[in-house]
Amino acid sequence: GNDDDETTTLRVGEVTRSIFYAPQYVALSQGFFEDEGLDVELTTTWGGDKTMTTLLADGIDIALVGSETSIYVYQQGADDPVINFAQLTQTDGSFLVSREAIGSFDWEMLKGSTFLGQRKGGMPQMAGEFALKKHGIDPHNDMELIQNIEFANIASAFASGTGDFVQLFEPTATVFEKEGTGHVIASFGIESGHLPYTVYMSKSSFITENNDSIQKYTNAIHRAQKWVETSSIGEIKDAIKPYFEDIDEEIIEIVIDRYRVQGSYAADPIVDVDEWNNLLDVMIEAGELEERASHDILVDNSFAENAIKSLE
Amino acid sequence: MKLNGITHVYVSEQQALLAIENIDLTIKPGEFVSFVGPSGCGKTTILSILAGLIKPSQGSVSIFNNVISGPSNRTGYMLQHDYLFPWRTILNNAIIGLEIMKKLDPATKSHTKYLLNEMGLSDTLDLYPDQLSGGMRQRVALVRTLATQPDIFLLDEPFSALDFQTKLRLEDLVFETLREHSKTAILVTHDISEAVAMSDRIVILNRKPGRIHKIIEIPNSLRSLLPFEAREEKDFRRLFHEIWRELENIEQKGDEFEA
Amino acid sequence: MKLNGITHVYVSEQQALLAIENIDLTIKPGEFVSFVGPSGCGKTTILSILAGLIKPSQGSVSIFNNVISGPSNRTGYMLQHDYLFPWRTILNNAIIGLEIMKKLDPATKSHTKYLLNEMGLSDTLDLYPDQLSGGMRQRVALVRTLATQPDIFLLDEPFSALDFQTKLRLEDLVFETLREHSKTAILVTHDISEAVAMSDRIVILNRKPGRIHKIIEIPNSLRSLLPFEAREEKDFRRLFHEIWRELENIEQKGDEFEA
Amino acid sequence: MSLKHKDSDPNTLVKKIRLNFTKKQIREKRLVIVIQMIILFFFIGLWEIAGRLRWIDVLLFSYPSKIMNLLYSKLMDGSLLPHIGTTLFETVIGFILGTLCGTLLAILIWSSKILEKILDPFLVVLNSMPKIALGPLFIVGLGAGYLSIIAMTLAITVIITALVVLNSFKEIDSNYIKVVKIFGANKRETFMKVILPASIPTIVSTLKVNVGLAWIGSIVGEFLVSQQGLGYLIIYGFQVFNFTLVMGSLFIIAIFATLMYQAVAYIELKLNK
Amino acid sequence: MSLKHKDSDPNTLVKKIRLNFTKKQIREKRLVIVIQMIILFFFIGLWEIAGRLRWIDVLLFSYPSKIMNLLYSKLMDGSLLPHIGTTLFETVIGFILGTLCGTLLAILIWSSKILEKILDPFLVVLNSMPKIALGPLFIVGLGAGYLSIIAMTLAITVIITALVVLNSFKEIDSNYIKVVKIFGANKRETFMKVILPASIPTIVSTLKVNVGLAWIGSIVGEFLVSQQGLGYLIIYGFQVFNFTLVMGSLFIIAIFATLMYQAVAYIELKLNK
Ligand SMILES: Nc1ncnc2c1ncn2[C@@H]1O[C@H](COP(=O)(O)OP(=O)(O)OP(=O)(O)O)[C@@H](O)[C@H]1O
Ligand SMILES: Nc1ncnc2c1ncn2[C@@H]1O[C@H](COP(=O)(O)OP(=O)(O)OP(=O)(O)O)[C@@H](O)[C@H]1O
Ligand SMILES: [Mg+2]
Ligand SMILES: [Mg+2]
Repeated sequence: GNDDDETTTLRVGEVTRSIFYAPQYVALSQGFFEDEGLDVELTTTWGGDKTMTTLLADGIDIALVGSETSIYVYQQGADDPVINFAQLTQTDGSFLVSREAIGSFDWEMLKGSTFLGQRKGGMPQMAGEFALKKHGIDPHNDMELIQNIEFANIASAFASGTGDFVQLFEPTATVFEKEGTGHVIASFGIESGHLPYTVYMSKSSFITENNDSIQKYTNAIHRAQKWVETSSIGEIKDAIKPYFEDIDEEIIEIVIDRYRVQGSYAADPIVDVDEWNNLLDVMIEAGELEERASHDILVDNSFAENAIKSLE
Repeated sequence: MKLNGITHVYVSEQQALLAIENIDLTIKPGEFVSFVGPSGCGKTTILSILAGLIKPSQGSVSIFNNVISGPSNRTGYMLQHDYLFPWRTILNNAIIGLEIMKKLDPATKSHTKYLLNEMGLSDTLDLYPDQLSGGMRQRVALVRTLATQPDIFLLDEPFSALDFQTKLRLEDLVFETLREHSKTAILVTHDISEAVAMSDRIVILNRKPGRIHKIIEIPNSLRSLLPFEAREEKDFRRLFHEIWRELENIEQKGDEFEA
Repeated sequence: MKLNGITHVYVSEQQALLAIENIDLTIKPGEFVSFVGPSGCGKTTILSILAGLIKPSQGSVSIFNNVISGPSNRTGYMLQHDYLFPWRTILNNAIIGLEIMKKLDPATKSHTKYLLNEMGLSDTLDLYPDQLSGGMRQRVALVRTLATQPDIFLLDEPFSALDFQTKLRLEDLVFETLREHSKTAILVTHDISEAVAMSDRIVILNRKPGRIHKIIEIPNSLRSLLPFEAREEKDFRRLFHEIWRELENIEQKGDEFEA
Repeated sequence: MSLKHKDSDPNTLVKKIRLNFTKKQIREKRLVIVIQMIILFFFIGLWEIAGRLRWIDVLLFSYPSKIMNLLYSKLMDGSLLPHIGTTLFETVIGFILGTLCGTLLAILIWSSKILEKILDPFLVVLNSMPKIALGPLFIVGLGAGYLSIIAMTLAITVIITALVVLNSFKEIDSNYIKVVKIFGANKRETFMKVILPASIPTIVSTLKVNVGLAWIGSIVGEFLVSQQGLGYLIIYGFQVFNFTLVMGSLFIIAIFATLMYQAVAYIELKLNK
Repeated sequence: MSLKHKDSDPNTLVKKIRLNFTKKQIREKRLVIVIQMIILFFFIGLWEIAGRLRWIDVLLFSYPSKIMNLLYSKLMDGSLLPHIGTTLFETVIGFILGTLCGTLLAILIWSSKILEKILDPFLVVLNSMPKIALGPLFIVGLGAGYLSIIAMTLAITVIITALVVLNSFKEIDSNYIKVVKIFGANKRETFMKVILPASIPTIVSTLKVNVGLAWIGSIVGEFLVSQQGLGYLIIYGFQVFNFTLVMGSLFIIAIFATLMYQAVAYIELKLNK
């Protein structure tokens, strides 16, 4: 336990820098962490693998990354499992973008097309294929699936002429739409349903030893979630702008709006059992999971519940 | 072969250096002329100009009344070291001149083999240069020059890298070969005895810039002898000392000049 | 200095080579002994053994009755080329021996400067080796050897890289310097005239493996003269030819042996 | 060491010395190999023990027997060989092309003094540029396939090859060139008869550096775009947090890179024989 | 060219020839610079026009004036300099450490023939290993900060430096070593008085190669883990699909890598003066 006047430093690693994580930047810029007596050092550890590696190697205390990585780690037999304690986003964050403008979209149109998907083993790929299968499309037989390109280069590949359809994150999807390079026709976030998509997690041992700090951290996050829910798009944009200097303000607003409308930002930090099971389904469907990892073991909702209570 | 007032200036970004100045000389066919002089007086420069490798800054060289403008088939130039190509066999080294002049045919090739044989190198045709001793390599370089059958030989300290015995033996060999085919030869050397023993005329060069200091005629008594024999003559001693003194004079003048 | 039945075998992965065999020789203090012999007969090997750089496979060397086991302060070895360090000034090159022997102090340093001055190098102390001519560099190497004041000098073809004039002048200089301080000297050379002009005794080596072929005493008439003067004597010619013939014999035997 | 007694027959002596030397050589070689084995086994053993006893985080570091098991099972089910084949193919092609193009570029530049002067600053900039950052441009330009990976390998090797080879062209003793000039050789003949053969050793020793660079190129290329190959296995291994797979792939890369290096070293030895 | 008439005074002649030569030199230098400028402007101009007229996809390729604008505004608002500073710091530190450690390793290996024989195969394997693939392992060992980035730079430079420097140690004419041995120098003295000073030129020219490698190391390191630096800007630029930022960062890297290379070339020139 820490005294209330003392500030505790927490090292946080985010998997990437994205408007998808708007509440986190809100918490930082609005001083919610400071109010809790926390000093948060944010590092971008590009990619889920590197983020999780850094967490396991004690390079950071808390990781913001997809829950699937904690399952992979558990599956490999971790002695000190990584525990999910606060959810930040609850849907997939990618969109289906087509090269040609399509009046009324039907998933059947994907059949026989060339589809530029995300790389194997990652959450975007699993969620994407899950959505396709839900619509009766076998991604490996009904279309030509290209999934050999690294995350950061998929957009370039599509822009330079590869594929009829592509699975893209923001802000690229909006930029493409604005430039006429592509057209957003569906959201994988909506299709995949609720998932523990990006979640704060930490090593079990760290949580045990730093109960207090984790609680404070979750409190600040939840406060930011509420703030995002109730503020205007413009206010949110102004709050996160320092973290996205190189994106047009207009695009930031469109993206925030799009994510908020489809309910990507989690309303509270709780990782529901249903959401968890949905994630397991997606992973099993993708063939990346050997046995179901129990919600009891890898999720600790107690901090989230306390945070909700304290805000009420 | 006629040298008309040859002057050469080496220019580089840092400086311009007057290497040789106003060299006038006529060399008769079949004559053997040596150049001696202190280091850096421009001997190699003169040979390079005669070979057509360098264009003189002023003046011209004519061979059989034709002004030269580049390397000529009639001139053979033997460099100071052997510079055999290590990746070619002895035979292939010897025929490289023929190859480049596009004169390689069975006749010239067998002639080259004959020359190598004459030099006692018949066993080495398929060996590589690094398997030969220094003296053998020098002989191969000589054959390389002979193979294209030039009329004029330019020899730049051809024996300086050899040990004493080999050197004397090769001197005799070269001397005989040239006399036999009555070729013209121009020899550059640091070794006064070599110059006296081999030449018909010796040109002593002054240093910085190289100018003709004196030309010494070798008496017939020495000319006709093989170099090794010539060394035994009284005239040889006399000439040796004459040239030695001239060179000492030049050196001292040079030293004063520099100081 | 005494050489007791020295035999040396060079071994490598490919072969074992008997370089010299059973060399017995006693050299008196103050004596000047030359080694001549065909290339590869083991002259450098003998010097390296005398310098303590190589341990002979068999036999031993004793200096003033002490068997040597490594480089000694009393021996100075002047290598074939000058091997001055290009990154050191002339003065720093000259004092490196003192530096390593930890004998560098104002006295020895000023002595070295005095030696450089004697050799006419006083203007070059702060220059670098590549600013000097070959002859000057050779003189610096000589000072480097002299500076540590050894009693025995080992000289491996010290003049072979020089042009004729410089060579004769340096020969005289070295000869005088050694005689003045009555040092012992062992000279290796390819140049018969050099050996005859400078030595008290000449050891002719046989080749493959190097064995003592013959030892020739130089008459007193020549010994006392400077090398340059000695060359003018009748005895000189005679000895030159005697040694020349011995070497020719060795060469021919060698050739037959190889064929 | 000097032998004490005098041997009357020099041949016996030479033989004895030779024998001694050979014995010493063999003893030394054995010692070296033994120490190498000890180091290797110590390292592997320590790693194995540390892994099994959980001194290190097995998740991150895996351990040798686990890695070997994985590789063995992947080898048996046939899923490993295609990956090795793909990467080897890309590396070898990129390596050969890089060396070839670099040499050709060097020849081009050598052919004209003024061209050399003009290109010099551009080459310096290109050379000091971290080519890895250009990867995405290749994907845009060449599509998401082998071509991009090979282009990456090429980009990494070609400029440095050109610079080193050009340098070797320029360092050739001008007297060798004189030899053929005297016979009237033109620029092309001079190049074919002197410059090129004289530079072969340098070109081959550049190959040795290029082996390493080609592997970097193909692995990084596979990081960017691939669905097969050892680089892909590494990145996939990271993705699903299977560090055993990562270590196994690194192990295979080390083996093949070493083999390739030794092959080039062998060629070099043959040429310098 | 030969002059037709005979000049009586050689000094006038020398001066005239020198003047002609200098004039020709200056003319040539001017020509070279003009052609370089033409190439540069043609390339930049074409890119600019192609971008403005949408011949190329501006989203992917951006164009020069856009890049310059971005860099200028970032420079003015002070957000660019910290990135440059960070990367420069990492690169320079990695570069210096790599060269230093490589040289020290070479000294260590040189100090013992048997050590050299023992380490030889390990060095070959390490050298041909694509160090880039080891990135994540550094994070494990050194955490997600400067240390990992510098370690990456080190890993890339250190082995090759050690090999090249060791080779230069071994190539020193043994006669130089003899010179000091004659005076009774021991191994340490031999090293300090001969081996090290004689190898300085090789070590400096290795630096030139290391400049390029150090930039690769720091940029790749920043790709793995960073919150500041030019490598971060590149990967962030990809993330937010701002290729103008990517190109701008590459441009700055090219400038600084070239400057660093030129600085080393200058040191080399000074040492070989
Ligand atoms: N390519 C060149 N560029 C500039 N200066 C040169 C060049 N070649 C020779 N020199 C200079 O011209 C002068 C004469 O040189 P040259 O080589 O003709 O002398 P040399 O008489 O052959 O000397 P040595 O006897 O030492 O061979 C020297 O001062 C030399 O420094
Ligand atoms: N380090 C060595 N390893 C193996 N063999 C050697 C070594 N040094 C010399 N030799 C061989 O020993 C023999 C004698 O060599 P050494 O250098 O003593 O001859 P040299 O009389 O000095 O010859 P030169 O007159 O050419 O200098 C030669 O056959 C040579 O090849
Ligand atoms: Mg010359
Ligand atoms: Mg010798």
